[in-house]
Amino acid sequence: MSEGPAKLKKISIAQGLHMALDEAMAADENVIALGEDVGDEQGGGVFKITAGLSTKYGKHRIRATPISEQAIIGAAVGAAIAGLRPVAEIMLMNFVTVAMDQIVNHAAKLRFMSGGQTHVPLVIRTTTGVGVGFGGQHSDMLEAWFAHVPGLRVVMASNPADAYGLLASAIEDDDPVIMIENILSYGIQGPAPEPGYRVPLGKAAIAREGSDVTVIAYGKAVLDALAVAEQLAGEGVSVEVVDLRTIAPFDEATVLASVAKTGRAVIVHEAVKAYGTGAEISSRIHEELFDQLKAPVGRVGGSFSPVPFSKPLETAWIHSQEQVADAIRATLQRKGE
Amino acid sequence: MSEGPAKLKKISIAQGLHMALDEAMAADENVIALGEDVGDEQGGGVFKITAGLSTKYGKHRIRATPISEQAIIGAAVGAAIAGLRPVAEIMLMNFVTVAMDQIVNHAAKLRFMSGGQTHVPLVIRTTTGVGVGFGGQHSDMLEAWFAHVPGLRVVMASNPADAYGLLASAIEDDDPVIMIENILSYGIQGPAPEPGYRVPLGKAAIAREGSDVTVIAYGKAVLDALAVAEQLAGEGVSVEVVDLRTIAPFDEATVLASVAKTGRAVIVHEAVKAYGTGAEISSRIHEELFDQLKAPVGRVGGSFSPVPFSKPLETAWIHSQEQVADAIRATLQRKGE
Amino acid sequence: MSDEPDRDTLIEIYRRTVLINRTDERFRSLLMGGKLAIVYYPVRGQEVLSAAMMTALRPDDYLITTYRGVHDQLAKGLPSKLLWAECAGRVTGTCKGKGGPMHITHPETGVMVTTGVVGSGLPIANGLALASQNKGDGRVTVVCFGDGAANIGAFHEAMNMAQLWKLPVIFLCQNNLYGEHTAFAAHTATASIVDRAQGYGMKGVKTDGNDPVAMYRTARQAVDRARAGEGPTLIEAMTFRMLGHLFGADFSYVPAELTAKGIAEDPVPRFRQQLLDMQVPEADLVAIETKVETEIDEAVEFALASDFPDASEIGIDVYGVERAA
Amino acid sequence: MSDEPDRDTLIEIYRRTVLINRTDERFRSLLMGGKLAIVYYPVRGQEVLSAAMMTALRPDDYLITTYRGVHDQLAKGLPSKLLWAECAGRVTGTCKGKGGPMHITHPETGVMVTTGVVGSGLPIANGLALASQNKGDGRVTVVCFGDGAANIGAFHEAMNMAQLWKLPVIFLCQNNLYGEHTAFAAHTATASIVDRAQGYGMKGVKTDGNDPVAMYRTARQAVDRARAGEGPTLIEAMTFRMLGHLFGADFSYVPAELTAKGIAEDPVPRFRQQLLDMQVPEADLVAIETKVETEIDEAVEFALASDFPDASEIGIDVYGVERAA
Ligand SMILES: Cc1ncc(C[n+]2csc(CCOP(=O)(O)OP(=O)(O)O)c2C)c(N)n1
Ligand SMILES: Cc1ncc(C[n+]2csc(CCOP(=O)(O)OP(=O)(O)O)c2C)c(N)n1
Ligand SMILES: [Mg+2]
Ligand SMILES: [Mg+2]
Repeated sequence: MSEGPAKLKKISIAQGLHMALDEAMAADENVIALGEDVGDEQGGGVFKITAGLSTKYGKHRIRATPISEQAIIGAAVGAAIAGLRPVAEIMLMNFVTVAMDQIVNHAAKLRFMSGGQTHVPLVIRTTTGVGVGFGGQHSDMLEAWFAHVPGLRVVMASNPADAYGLLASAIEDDDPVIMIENILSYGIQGPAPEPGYRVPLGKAAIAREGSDVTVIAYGKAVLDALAVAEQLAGEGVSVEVVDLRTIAPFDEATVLASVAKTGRAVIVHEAVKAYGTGAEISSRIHEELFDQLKAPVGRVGGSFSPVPFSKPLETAWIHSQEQVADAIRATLQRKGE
Repeated sequence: MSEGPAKLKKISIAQGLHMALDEAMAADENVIALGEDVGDEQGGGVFKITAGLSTKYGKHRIRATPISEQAIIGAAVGAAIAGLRPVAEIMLMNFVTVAMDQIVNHAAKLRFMSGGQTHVPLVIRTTTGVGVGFGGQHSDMLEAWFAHVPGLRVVMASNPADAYGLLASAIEDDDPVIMIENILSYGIQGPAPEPGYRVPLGKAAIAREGSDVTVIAYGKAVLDALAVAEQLAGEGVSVEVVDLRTIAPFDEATVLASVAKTGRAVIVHEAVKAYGTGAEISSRIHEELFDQLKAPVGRVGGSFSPVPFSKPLETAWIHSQEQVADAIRATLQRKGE
Repeated sequence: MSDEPDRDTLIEIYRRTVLINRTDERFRSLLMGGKLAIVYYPVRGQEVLSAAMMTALRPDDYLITTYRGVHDQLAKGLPSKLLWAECAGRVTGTCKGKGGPMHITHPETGVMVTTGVVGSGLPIANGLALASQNKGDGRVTVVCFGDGAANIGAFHEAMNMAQLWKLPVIFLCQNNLYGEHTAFAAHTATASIVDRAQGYGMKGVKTDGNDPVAMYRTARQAVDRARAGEGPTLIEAMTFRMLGHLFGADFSYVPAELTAKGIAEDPVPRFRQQLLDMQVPEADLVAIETKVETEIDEAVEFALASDFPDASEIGIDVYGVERAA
Repeated sequence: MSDEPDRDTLIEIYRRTVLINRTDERFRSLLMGGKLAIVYYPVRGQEVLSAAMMTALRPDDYLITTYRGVHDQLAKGLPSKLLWAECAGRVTGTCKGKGGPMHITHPETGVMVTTGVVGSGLPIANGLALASQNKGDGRVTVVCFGDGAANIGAFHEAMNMAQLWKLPVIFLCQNNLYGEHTAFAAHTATASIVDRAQGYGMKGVKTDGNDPVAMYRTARQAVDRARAGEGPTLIEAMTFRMLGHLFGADFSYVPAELTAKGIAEDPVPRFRQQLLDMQVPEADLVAIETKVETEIDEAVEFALASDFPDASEIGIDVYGVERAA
């Protein structure tokens, strides 16, 4: 990470999320959290992100809900309009499918449809990820849907400091933000952020500088990109890694500047490749840098099928670091002009 | 249209849809239809597509439902697994937001998750469109969401014969198909299809042949493309128009062949441009034809905001034929190699 | 205070009833005359229940309603000028013309959300009430919806959550016997929507929404309960949608006898007669009616004379701050 | 036929109870021993209600269940080998290993859908029942779900539609007192899920799911009603989830006295004693228990000896015919 602190103390992504929520609730009594099992009477949440908070701030601010995602998001939207700053949790991302109306028709549109009279300072936290062995209905990455909806922002962190800084910024933001987490990333360790560290929404980070090719990624895929960059450095290839952090609307300035420099780009995400966020990023790069590009922008993403259960299939479904390396090499094989 | 009949008799898109449904129900007693107000006791549906059918085939086959979209799609999924061929209607496309779980987690995935033991021969008809004056919650084009979901097919017709032929093919298909209609297109007149005419799923049509640039569109946007093609012909520009008909998975062979020939492409759709289906099509073209392209692929789509109510704003929100013409000219201004 | 509306309260309810009734009438005449071209959902026949409900509220209480919401919005106090300008898509409207009739919003008078999606207002109402509960601001939230909306999932989830958290919210089901073109018995498997209240441990009351006294009493009691922290109430206010689902829409599917009965029991003239029977001088009623007509005349004139929003408004209010990139 | 289970029926219910009980036990021991590494949702404590319900069905009747569905699937007759192979992700499993424990499907034994999404099975069950109604095939559909699922929108929409159309479907709510980590009273605003039946004009029955006789009687009556075309039934079968939400999960949030009570009332030994009291020779029961253990031994061996699916399976079963392009 180019930004962020470099303290010696390390924390996990899960701890970073907990810290951000805890500090936000301490700083502003309008910050509340709601979701299934989030209270301490329920063991502090399935992934323990909210553990201890209902005891510390009260059950009126940490509200364990029934299994009613429409009511969860709807209540969060209403509370936000009335001046609270709700952090709503959808236990797993596939369950947003029962709450899309509240997110898309309401949270995203109320500011516009009211001509700016109301707005929805809402954060929706949700988690997912391929590799847990959950199978077809608990593993999807659906960020592309939200990216397509004006009025929403979508963020995803690749390290603990960013998890802390992104969630804090999302809670302070006056518009709805979808924060996607990855079950397999909760344990990832990294430097603890300085208190007050913020990751500005809409700003990408250069996770590694390079000159030959730009790899654009977010979330867990950033770690793959960094690993491959390290490996290819050995082959004499200099890879620049852009960590989007805000998936949408994405930081075009940073992405285009990097690709203008390298002339080559590969986008990596865990979501199904077809019609994924990589398509928009690829299109924008081609549209803006057509003459500078030495090769077509490459895309690496999930297979075109539901996520399979059987371990070998699940492993084959998601991108491998080899695939990322191959996509990079493919762009380098092009002569360019 | 290159394919399809050329009879003198003309019908509307609404009539084409009605004909296809009527004939399918006559031919196969397993075909049923369900949705809000679809019965004759309810006046035969808000847009009258099902008018007369409950009287003709019985209320057990044309089921007027409560306002319960999850139950509508869920019942259709279950009936499909058990051997029926349901045609479910979601009155307006924005209301799919309450039924996404049934469509995405179930209809799209059951064949795969059951290892092929069950499958879901389901058609979901829905309508929408910018220009009716419905405002932010009744006008959205959300096809990009479904295109991103393996297991689903998405189709949209630009003329009555295709409306008939696509719906008939969708009903006969063994997998879930989302058929998007446009309120403003129901009245569009065109040649009546021969009985039995079918539009194969996954096959695009060359709506107009040309040599300088390819315009890829679907639904109402095809008419804009054809009008602009006619206009530019006057300026000596030869525009080829590809009518996708199946939006996803789209007919890459036809699209790539056309662009390989013209070297230039513009994609037009009514949906919000950002992260829309045009991004995937554009990316695929760049990936496959990078060296042959004389200019970056252009995209024309809806503005990045909810659909506004006020007439002048609504009109400005959606693409104009001028914008399409300008996008085409922009690709022509490029020197290319 | 008493649950029974006193004479002044009834007169105030009548004023709101007339305002709704004449506004609805005016919308339809402008649409008929081609002076306005919008999708309009008539409220004819549902005037009294709204007027009585909102009269039982404080001005700062919250309201959430639907596409069929002109009666609720006006009864809550939303200024006619702003309503008309919004419906005409003018920049002087509540939402700068960007929302339109289906999304009328005016926080100053407590009109927080108008939704076009059936049932979606209920969960949002819980959120407004939750905010009031946490802040202790004593506000009550009323959410209006129809009989058809009681069959959608959001209704169910919202009812259970509201009771679980004892939220200060009132669920006002305006049962006008139809959901779009579908008759009540064809969409609901039970005789009354209130039959569902006990499944949530919630207080449910079925009342004649066309009777201003009964409706006010029911509303008053629900408001007092909510304000006292005793939790939500489901009110099923019986009424009749005297016109088509939307202006110009098919009405053939409604049995003639039902329409005839609806016209015979038209709540507006009935209410007027009731006041005359109470010895309210007709002159007072005429004065109210004249004042309302003037208010509407001015509002329509203001609206139609106003400018349309500039196209640049498309890029405004999407986010609070300009989006990155 | 009579609603009371005769001796042979009770013995058959016991056989299925033991099969479920030992299978659950075996899953946990293999997970504990690291021989299997999957997400597993224990059914310990809920054996009897499933065994009794499914014994009241015809083999060709339909079942829809959830992630916590091993008891329902086995009781419905799904072969142990196929279940184990699927849960181990092997190509010999019901779904070639592509679905896994959360998506067990086996139409041959009527196991039509296993869903991982809370509440989503209910609307789909209506569709199966609708197909039976239109075809007149006399099948009955049973859909299993939990107490927590009764608070999600899909439950509400499905209940109303099922009663409206008098569908041959049985809604079996397995009330095990917890939804994941949340206790019943913390997620539901009423004392019983059956309180909701009347809101749909539906027959609702609350029964002790851990009592084989009571459960069978309730199931039998619901099945007969459905088969006779008299419509759906909501059954609330009371039970207790004796273990964590999933294998290895936190259980600390469950009060000790509740756990103690659950163990004291463990339905499986109780049922065994009941049969002995009926003078069923213990040897018969031991024979059943031994046969079950052998069946499981063979199934586990078969599963673990089977191959994993080939990676090419990712591209198969996405569509029935290869997708265009
Ligand atoms: C989720 C959803 N489904 C369908 C519609 C289309 N629709 C608009 S109004 C309406 C009827 C609503 O009936 P009811 O709830 O009784 O309210 P009323 O119109 O009678 O006031 C329907 C089906 C919608 N707006 N939202
Ligand atoms: C729509 C949805 N929300 C949340 C979840 C996560 N989840 C899985 S099981 C469960 C608890 C369900 O409780 P209950 O319905 O009582 O069934 P039980 O697990 O007790 O058998 C939850 C919340 C889910 N699978 N689907
Ligand atoms: Mg109604
Ligand atoms: Mg439970």
